[in-house]
Amino acid sequence: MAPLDVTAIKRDFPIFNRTVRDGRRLVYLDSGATSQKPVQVLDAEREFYEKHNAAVHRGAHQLAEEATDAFEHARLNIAGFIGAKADDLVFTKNATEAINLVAYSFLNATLKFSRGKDLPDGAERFVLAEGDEIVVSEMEHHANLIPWQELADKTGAVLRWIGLTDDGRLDESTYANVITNRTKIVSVTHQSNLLGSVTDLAPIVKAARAVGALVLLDACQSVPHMPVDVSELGVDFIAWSGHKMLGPLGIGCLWGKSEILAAMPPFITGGSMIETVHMESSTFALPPKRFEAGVPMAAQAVGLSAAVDYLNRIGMAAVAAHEHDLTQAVLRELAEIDGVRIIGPKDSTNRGSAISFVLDGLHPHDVGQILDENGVAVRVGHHCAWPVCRRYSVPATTRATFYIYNDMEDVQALADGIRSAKKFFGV
Amino acid sequence: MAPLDVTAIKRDFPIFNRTVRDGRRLVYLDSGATSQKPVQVLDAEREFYEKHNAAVHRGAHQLAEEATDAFEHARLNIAGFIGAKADDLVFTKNATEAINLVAYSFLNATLKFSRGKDLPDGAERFVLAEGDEIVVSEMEHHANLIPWQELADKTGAVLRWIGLTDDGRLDESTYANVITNRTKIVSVTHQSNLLGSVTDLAPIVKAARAVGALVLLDACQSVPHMPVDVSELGVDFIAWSGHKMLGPLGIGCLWGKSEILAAMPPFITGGSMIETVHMESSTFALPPKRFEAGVPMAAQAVGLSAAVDYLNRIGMAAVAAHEHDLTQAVLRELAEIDGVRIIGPKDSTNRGSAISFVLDGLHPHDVGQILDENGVAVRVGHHCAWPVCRRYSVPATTRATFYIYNDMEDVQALADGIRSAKKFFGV
Amino acid sequence: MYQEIILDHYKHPHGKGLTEPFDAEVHHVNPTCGDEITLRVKTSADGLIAISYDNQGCSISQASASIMFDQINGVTFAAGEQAVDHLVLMLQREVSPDEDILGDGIALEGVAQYPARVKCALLAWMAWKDAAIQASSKGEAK
Amino acid sequence: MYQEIILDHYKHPHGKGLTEPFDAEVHHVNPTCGDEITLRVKTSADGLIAISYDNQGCSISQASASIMFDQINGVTFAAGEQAVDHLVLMLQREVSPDEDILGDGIALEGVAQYPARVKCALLAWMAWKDAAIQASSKGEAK
Ligand SMILES: Cc1ncc(COP(=O)(O)O)c(C=O)c1O
Ligand SMILES: Cc1ncc(COP(=O)(O)O)c(C=O)c1O
Repeated sequence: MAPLDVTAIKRDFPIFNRTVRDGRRLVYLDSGATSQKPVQVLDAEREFYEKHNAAVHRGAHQLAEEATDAFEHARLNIAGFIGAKADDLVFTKNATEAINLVAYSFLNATLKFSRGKDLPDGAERFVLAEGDEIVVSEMEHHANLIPWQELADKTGAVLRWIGLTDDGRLDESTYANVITNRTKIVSVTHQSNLLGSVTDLAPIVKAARAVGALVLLDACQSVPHMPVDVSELGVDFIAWSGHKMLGPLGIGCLWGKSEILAAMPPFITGGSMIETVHMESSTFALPPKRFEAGVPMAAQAVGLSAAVDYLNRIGMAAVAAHEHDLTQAVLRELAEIDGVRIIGPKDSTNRGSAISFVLDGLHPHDVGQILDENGVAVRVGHHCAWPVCRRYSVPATTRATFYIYNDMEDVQALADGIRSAKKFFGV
Repeated sequence: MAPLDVTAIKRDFPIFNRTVRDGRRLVYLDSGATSQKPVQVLDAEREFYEKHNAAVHRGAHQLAEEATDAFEHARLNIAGFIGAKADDLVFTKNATEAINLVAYSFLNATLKFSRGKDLPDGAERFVLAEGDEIVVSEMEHHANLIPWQELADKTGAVLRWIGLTDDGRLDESTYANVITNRTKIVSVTHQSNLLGSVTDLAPIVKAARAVGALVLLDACQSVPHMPVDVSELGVDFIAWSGHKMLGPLGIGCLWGKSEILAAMPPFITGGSMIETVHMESSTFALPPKRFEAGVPMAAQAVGLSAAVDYLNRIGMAAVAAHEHDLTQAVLRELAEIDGVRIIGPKDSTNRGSAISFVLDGLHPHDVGQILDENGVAVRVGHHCAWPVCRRYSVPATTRATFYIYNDMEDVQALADGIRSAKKFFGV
Repeated sequence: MYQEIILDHYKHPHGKGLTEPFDAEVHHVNPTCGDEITLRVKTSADGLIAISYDNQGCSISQASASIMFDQINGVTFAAGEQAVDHLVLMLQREVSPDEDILGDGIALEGVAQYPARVKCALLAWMAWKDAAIQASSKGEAK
Repeated sequence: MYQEIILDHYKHPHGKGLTEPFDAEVHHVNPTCGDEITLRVKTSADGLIAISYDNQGCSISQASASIMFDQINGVTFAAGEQAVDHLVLMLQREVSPDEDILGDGIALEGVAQYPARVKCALLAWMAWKDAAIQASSKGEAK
């Protein structure tokens, strides 16, 4: 595989034409929060607005037809990127909504069932009884934790979680204990946004299947960074965001198996997700429309589709290989700095490029500040994964995350910045 | 008030540089579905991505600060547009989500209350008992009907509705009957997207207040078209979409009174809406953040803020006056065509520019098609307000809607198009 | 799109009006525009399927129902299904129209250019397929 | 932002460590970064409020707590509130720093340029205000 031509890639990203903090080169190491956008994505979105803008699935005029075509072509293309069929891909505003959609399917099925209301065929899988169990892990992003806490609070189901090993991985030895006959869904991350560890899916899928539980994978940090093919994962749902993979803000994706999506009652309701509507009651469209109430974010879908084209041109295997090289380099560089402690796996096997660390005697806020003054943009805090900080007894971490526009110079800038923070604070 | 300079305005909208159906001038009469976007809005969004893109409220680096500033400035500006404080404005993906947010507040408060879980102070107003009542009207868009049907289905509350008069208005004589001591919320449209009628708010607000019910106003068709000041409306919530007021797709707004928003449990949960998070349970931020889980659509907020600037420069009173002139002209023109029947008020008092009609002996689909072939983009169908079609015994309507870039020539094009449809089909 | 032959079927639809007895009845709706059709089928001992229907809607959906009646009233399930499948492919521009199979239905080819109208053209035919399948599964159940 | 005087307070914080007895205790957290402070107040008969606290967090939040202790430990509610309000306005760049009111706190002025850090600088002071109000309402209740 040819290495990425980062210089050429960078030229596609207008933001690298600017400097930060009095003329410093922008070293953007916060793609785990959101990625930068290439001109191809910005152009695609703009062209939609300038040439084809209309409310999709609503009009019979030429613009509405073109807009609908563009939107549905985007769906097909994005679905293809993860090896899926267009009809199994639901657009949401972000990954958070996508995960909530599944959590609320359980809530809504449970409530409608208890009142004898109409439910789609197969919805029994989403009906919770008091004491049924929901399983997450201790390394989840808040987006894959709080919706399940809330679901448990509202239904009497019980939230259980898989613990973590000291080196930042799911503790497989606890699966048998945590995943039981009462488990209705197992929802875990594909790659931790704080630790960088990549989940070994086979054992957890096997444990969930053995008890008939559904499996949701939070793919926010995997789909942008490695080849992902849903036909090989063995899970029922994956959720991710467009903005972390070169796409626009304001669009997320939920993929689900056809028959599982078909069994779910709607979440957000309104226009375009209906079959017939009477004042007394309504019936609903098939997926994916059932889950896309209101005028959708068509321009963003078109932008995300252009992002997919961009990534496909590079090739996701090449993206992963590039990040792997950077990860190795960062781990090596940081190991050489006294007082740096990596929170997460210390070697690069089964590991993505999210690298969190603490510096003895210095708070992450202060590390981040000095890095920022050197033009190095990292994130500090709990990274929306507070329980992980607790697990490793740190109040917060400094996190650097890498993407296709980062190179070895950026790795060096990070290491230099950490050294100057140490020097500045005398630690 | 000076009349709008439509020629100058049109130059700001790139889409009018294109033609449709073999070189015809684009006569866009579908702004009720979604408006076109001026270059100022597209530029603002693009500048955000090219210069300041980062995940807001998440980083301590310069880009994150700039992005957060831009996002929160947009909130302030958009809130100002409706006479509100920034903290009382919640961003959603569209108006549909905004209305669902309120409906789900009732559901979540009711469920948590019944299980003795923590709720914000004042949440009692959102707790429904079996037999409590929800009031909508027969002219609601599906977005303001189905969420309430669903809420009723899941809680045992009862959905009731205000009927319509033959000339397309809320039937005020039924308020006393429909709004009762059991009514917990009255949710009605400010302007019907199908009939064009504008709601006379005072009587309905008075009836709701008398029984202590909350009032939600679906302002999708009012905020883009007339001056709206929440401090004068007397309602508790308004919901609307950005994309119908020159703004980008993918952003909607919910305004609520401070103390009422504060009393609502969260809807979509995840990152950024929390205060503290433990595996066992979490606590939540104050509004508006409590309702904005996940990375928000910051670029779209910035775009919508630019749309607000654009409309402010014209002045909303001038926008309303312009549309009023067009409405009068359309009603006059259509009255002259044999076989045209207006569905909605036939005169222009208390009426917006959404004009629906049927043509004797011809299905709206066919009318719309001939109009489209003449370059006139209208919408045909039930316009996500199917019960209104039933109420007036039509299977569907043809609807023309107008905005700041439309002029008398467009009105003429509509009338000419209808005449040619009649001629073509020989009716 | 609006060829003479389509306007003729629209103005003078063939076979409109429900009849009894029937083995299955379906009601199909196009949710975006409210076009509706009620369609009944009655299968004879030798497997030929008689159709009756009533509908409301636009010129395309009404003309298409009338054409359907001409083409597949009283044929076997296999023959009817072949016609439906061919129509679908034609409207997806995946085959060129075959007059032997579709009769006047080849005039619907122009509809393919207007994606929003494709559903109108398919409504009656999809209703037929649904009803025919229901009737045959009932037949089996007996 | 990191002036010498701030780094001094950070490295050698004044008044850190909780003491007893106390009238009110509060625990404040900065949810984005996990900075925490526990703060206690004890009001004397003549209305002077003694402070003790323990905290963890970044240099700014720790230095700011130490400065707060210097400035408003043992003053009246009115005097303490004046200082808090002045700090808030200074960090919003709405007043220029007044050394009489803030003491070393004027060195925090640079924080105003870093919106994400403003909360760090305010944490201890807001905790004090919260605790002082709780203590005084308890006093009234008695
Ligand atoms: C009156 C009214 N309410 C609600 C909506 C729903 O808005 P959106 O689809 O942007 O959520 C619309 C427009 O589609 C509308 O016109
Ligand atoms: C692992 C993981 N899950 C969920 C999310 C939430 O994504 P979003 O904020 O786009 O909804 C993120 C990123 O913020 C993430 O990294």
